[in-house]
Amino acid sequence: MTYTSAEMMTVAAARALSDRDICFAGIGLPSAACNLARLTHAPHIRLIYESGTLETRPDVLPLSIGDGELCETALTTVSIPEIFQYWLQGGRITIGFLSGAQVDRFGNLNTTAIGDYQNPKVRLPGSGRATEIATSCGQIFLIMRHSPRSFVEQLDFLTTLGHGQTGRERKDLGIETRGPTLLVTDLCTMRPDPETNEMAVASLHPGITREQVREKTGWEVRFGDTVDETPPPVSSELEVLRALHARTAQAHGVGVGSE
Amino acid sequence: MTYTSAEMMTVAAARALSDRDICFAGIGLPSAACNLARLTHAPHIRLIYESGTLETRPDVLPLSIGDGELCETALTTVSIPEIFQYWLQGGRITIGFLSGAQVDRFGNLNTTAIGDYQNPKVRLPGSGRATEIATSCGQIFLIMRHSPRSFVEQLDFLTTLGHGQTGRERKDLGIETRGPTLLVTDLCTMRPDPETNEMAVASLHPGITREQVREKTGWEVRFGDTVDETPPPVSSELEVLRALHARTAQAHGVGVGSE
Amino acid sequence: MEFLGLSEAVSRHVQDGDQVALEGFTHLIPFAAGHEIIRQGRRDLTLIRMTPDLLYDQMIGMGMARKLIFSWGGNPGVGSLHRLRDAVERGWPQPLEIVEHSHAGMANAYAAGAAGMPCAFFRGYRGSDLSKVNSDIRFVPCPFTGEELTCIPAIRPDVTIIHAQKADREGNVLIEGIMGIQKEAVLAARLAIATVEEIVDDFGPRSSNAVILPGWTLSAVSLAPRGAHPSYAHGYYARDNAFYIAWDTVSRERESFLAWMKEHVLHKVPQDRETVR
Amino acid sequence: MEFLGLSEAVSRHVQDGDQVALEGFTHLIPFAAGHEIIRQGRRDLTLIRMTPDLLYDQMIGMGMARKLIFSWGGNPGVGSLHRLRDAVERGWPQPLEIVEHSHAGMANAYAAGAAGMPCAFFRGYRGSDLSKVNSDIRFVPCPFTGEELTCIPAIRPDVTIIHAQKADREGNVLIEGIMGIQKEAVLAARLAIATVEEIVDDFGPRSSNAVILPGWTLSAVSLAPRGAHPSYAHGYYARDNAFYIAWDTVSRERESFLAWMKEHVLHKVPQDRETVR
Repeated sequence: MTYTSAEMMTVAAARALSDRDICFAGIGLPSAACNLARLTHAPHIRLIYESGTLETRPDVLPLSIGDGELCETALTTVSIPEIFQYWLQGGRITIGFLSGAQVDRFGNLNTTAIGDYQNPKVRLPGSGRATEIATSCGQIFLIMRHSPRSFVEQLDFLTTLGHGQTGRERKDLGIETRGPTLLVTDLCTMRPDPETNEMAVASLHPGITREQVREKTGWEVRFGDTVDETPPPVSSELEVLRALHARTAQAHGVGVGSE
Repeated sequence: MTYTSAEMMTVAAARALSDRDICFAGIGLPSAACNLARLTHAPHIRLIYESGTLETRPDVLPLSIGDGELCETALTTVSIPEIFQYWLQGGRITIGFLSGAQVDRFGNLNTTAIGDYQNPKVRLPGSGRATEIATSCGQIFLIMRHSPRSFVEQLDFLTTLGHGQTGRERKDLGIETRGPTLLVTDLCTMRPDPETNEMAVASLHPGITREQVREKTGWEVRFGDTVDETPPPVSSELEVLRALHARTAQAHGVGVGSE
Repeated sequence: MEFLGLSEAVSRHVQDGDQVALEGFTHLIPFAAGHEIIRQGRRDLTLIRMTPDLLYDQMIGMGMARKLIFSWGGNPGVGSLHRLRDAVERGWPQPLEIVEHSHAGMANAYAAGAAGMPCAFFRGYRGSDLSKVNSDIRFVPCPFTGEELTCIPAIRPDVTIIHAQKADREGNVLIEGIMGIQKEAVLAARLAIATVEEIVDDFGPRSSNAVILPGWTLSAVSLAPRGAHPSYAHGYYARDNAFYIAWDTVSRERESFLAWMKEHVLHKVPQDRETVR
Repeated sequence: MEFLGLSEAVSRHVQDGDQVALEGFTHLIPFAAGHEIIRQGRRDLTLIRMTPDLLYDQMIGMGMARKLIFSWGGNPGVGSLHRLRDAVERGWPQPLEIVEHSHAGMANAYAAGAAGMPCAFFRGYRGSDLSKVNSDIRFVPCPFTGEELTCIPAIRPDVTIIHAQKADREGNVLIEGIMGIQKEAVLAARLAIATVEEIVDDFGPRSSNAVILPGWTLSAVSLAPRGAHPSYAHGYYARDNAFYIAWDTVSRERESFLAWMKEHVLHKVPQDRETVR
């Protein structure tokens, strides 16, 4: 069964989620991955959105973080201060999904500006929920498409902490959560090196070569001691995911983009 | 129409409330006064209890601060942190009612202990809501029965700030609310002296003499330049108040005491 | 979260020496759970509660508490807590250390605990002697205005116990009416037990903003019908005001208190079901 | 609180140079009120909003804003806000000063404003460059643990505007569904306006813990049916996702943007009733 790179990314991220996880899901691919996991191997996974919806079970993917569908299918919906104070800062979320316009080798993210902050070439949306998700969630999963323009040697602006510019900054700042433990791209999956916390290739998606990853990475990318092939999506996963997207397109009259 | 001293106190306090007030009402006499005002000259007065009930309109007086009646007749009921953070500290309450085991000439209150704090002769309930009501409400109405043991020269413990031990402590502490502006007793009403903030007799209840007030006050009590007679309760007030107490006794199977 | 009989929930999750918060602001006070703690004879507890009332009067009188953290200790609408006073004034049955706050202080400290903060900042205790007898009350300047703000440590109980109306089959717990500080007390604690009036298949139609604690925020849920008596459960039974008044007499003397506890608590079967589903 | 037509509510309570917060987190965004502000040509506004989206893109593009305080500025699920970008990147139609936070920062700052605090304390911005470009972000030690906590000023708008489902005859306002930050934004403001889908005699049966703003916390209540479109009102109408997608094209060029605003906002009659009761 053939599949797209987006489907490969979504499936790879979904598989990394367990039935016990409590996820802070963003819109776009993370939502697709979380809900795919919920509809396949992790029926009890809890999905929380920053709009205040606790344990939501959307039948279709949200186009925005505050879609009515999220509230209507939630256990309950709380206020924005409560979500950030009691639920996120309270340390109850095991997994947070993030992405950005730029990522560096330590999983730090830029969602603020390309170029100089005061005179940006491109003004990006900004932090939103990301800055505190990165430090309060048990661990962080990153999902981004590989390209030299987004996988950069040096961020223009560090919006959201990964492992910091030294790879050890979390410990130095007294942050006890793990930070980025997985980076899923359209070419491979990456995991932090146990020693240095630099994100290293853990598996290559079927048909992808190390050379392709090197070309698309703005720093000298490292590979883990063992690099497996990412198990491709199986038909059961693809059927559930495609049905989810079909329901979504019908409900919104449009496809679902990402932040 | 004859009346009791408790009725005189309740009516005197109720008359001091306006239709525009937002009151933090305690149980006992303050509740009776607030609800009497609501059922007579101040139909739009808003009553808030620390249990979280906003704009409650109880048909009977609560025996406790969290009676179901308060919730069932409220506009809505919020959490305890919200009541103290957004509603009290937020500066939305115009009048707070307080009383204590001891009061001094500046309207400071003791509800903590008689005797030494570490080895108290009598351990009292403590602050409860009082300490922050005294500083956050627009003004404070005190209701207490006159006696030399409770109207004292020196508090054993200052639980709740009135005008402070100097009479000027509120300003020194940067507190912008007015503090005690009225003290209603079973003998008289007292108001702070414009200069010194010492509580001075403003009116004597019908049939009460200055001598009686002096005997029952533990400090050398001052009298205002003009001391009127407190207008006695009128029959319409007494009828409403007695009907309220009758409904209350029937509902609780008991009378209503006070904190 | 697991569904446990009340006696097992208590024996599993409440240990000697624990900091224990049994919350419920007049409404939904977890009496059944507190009585089970008494029957199991836990000792050296630090009892935390905004309004220690009859339940804590009973636990203190039975000698289970080493320390009390509170903000108002009385019998609401009636008068004194005689067992609390006997412990503080005469050290019977044992001395009781007290850490004393205001309601605003306790409310902010629980909220800070729920939010994972080490301390709470608010405007409190100004001009009060409380800060002279409680070293946990500090004042720090606002970095922007210079105003002195109050700071006290967050409350983080070892275990919080609450009573609520309903749990569903996933152990989610629904609270209606006066919700007090229970949500914060549960979220601030390391372990949490909820006793409920009933366990339902589904909460059914409800406000989209209903006050619900997800099952995964709790350690155990136990069925305890009338588990809040003599306080009340909105929608189930009313407050037993006569009991609160009668308690003034029962608790006034040590002998009458002990006799009452023996008959009505110690010799009583835990108010639970061995199997709850 | 008074019931006012929307145009009168805005002319009475929104002045040039004000700090204005129009809140609503995806749900209940007060578009009708924002469009009325545009029609009345207010200038030099400081716009405050966690998620400046299409409405603030329109107000910024029409040159009403001097400054923006925000935490996420995009078209949710679609992409950029082209008018916001044009103002920040090229100063069109005028330069826009920005003060940038995270969602957690804005949420805590509004809550602090509602609580009458001068500032908010939380755990935030750790390891982020945001504290290098926003001097309002300070770090202060916890007096008990020494941990560095984050402190930012409270948000206190001159006027907050929200949209809600219902008001009753006393001007009490009921919010259902995703309530976002609206309650805090109203309680933090000096003045507040609520536009509503409908005004009812009585809210009728409801949860005892329903999210309701008492009329006395508001300056004005205005009837504005579909006043949140193209966002949505839970129980009334769904989000117009097609509009959010179409906006990407409409707003991309200055000319197409101005033409659209002229036709759909400037030349439109205010969406209000002259008499609302």
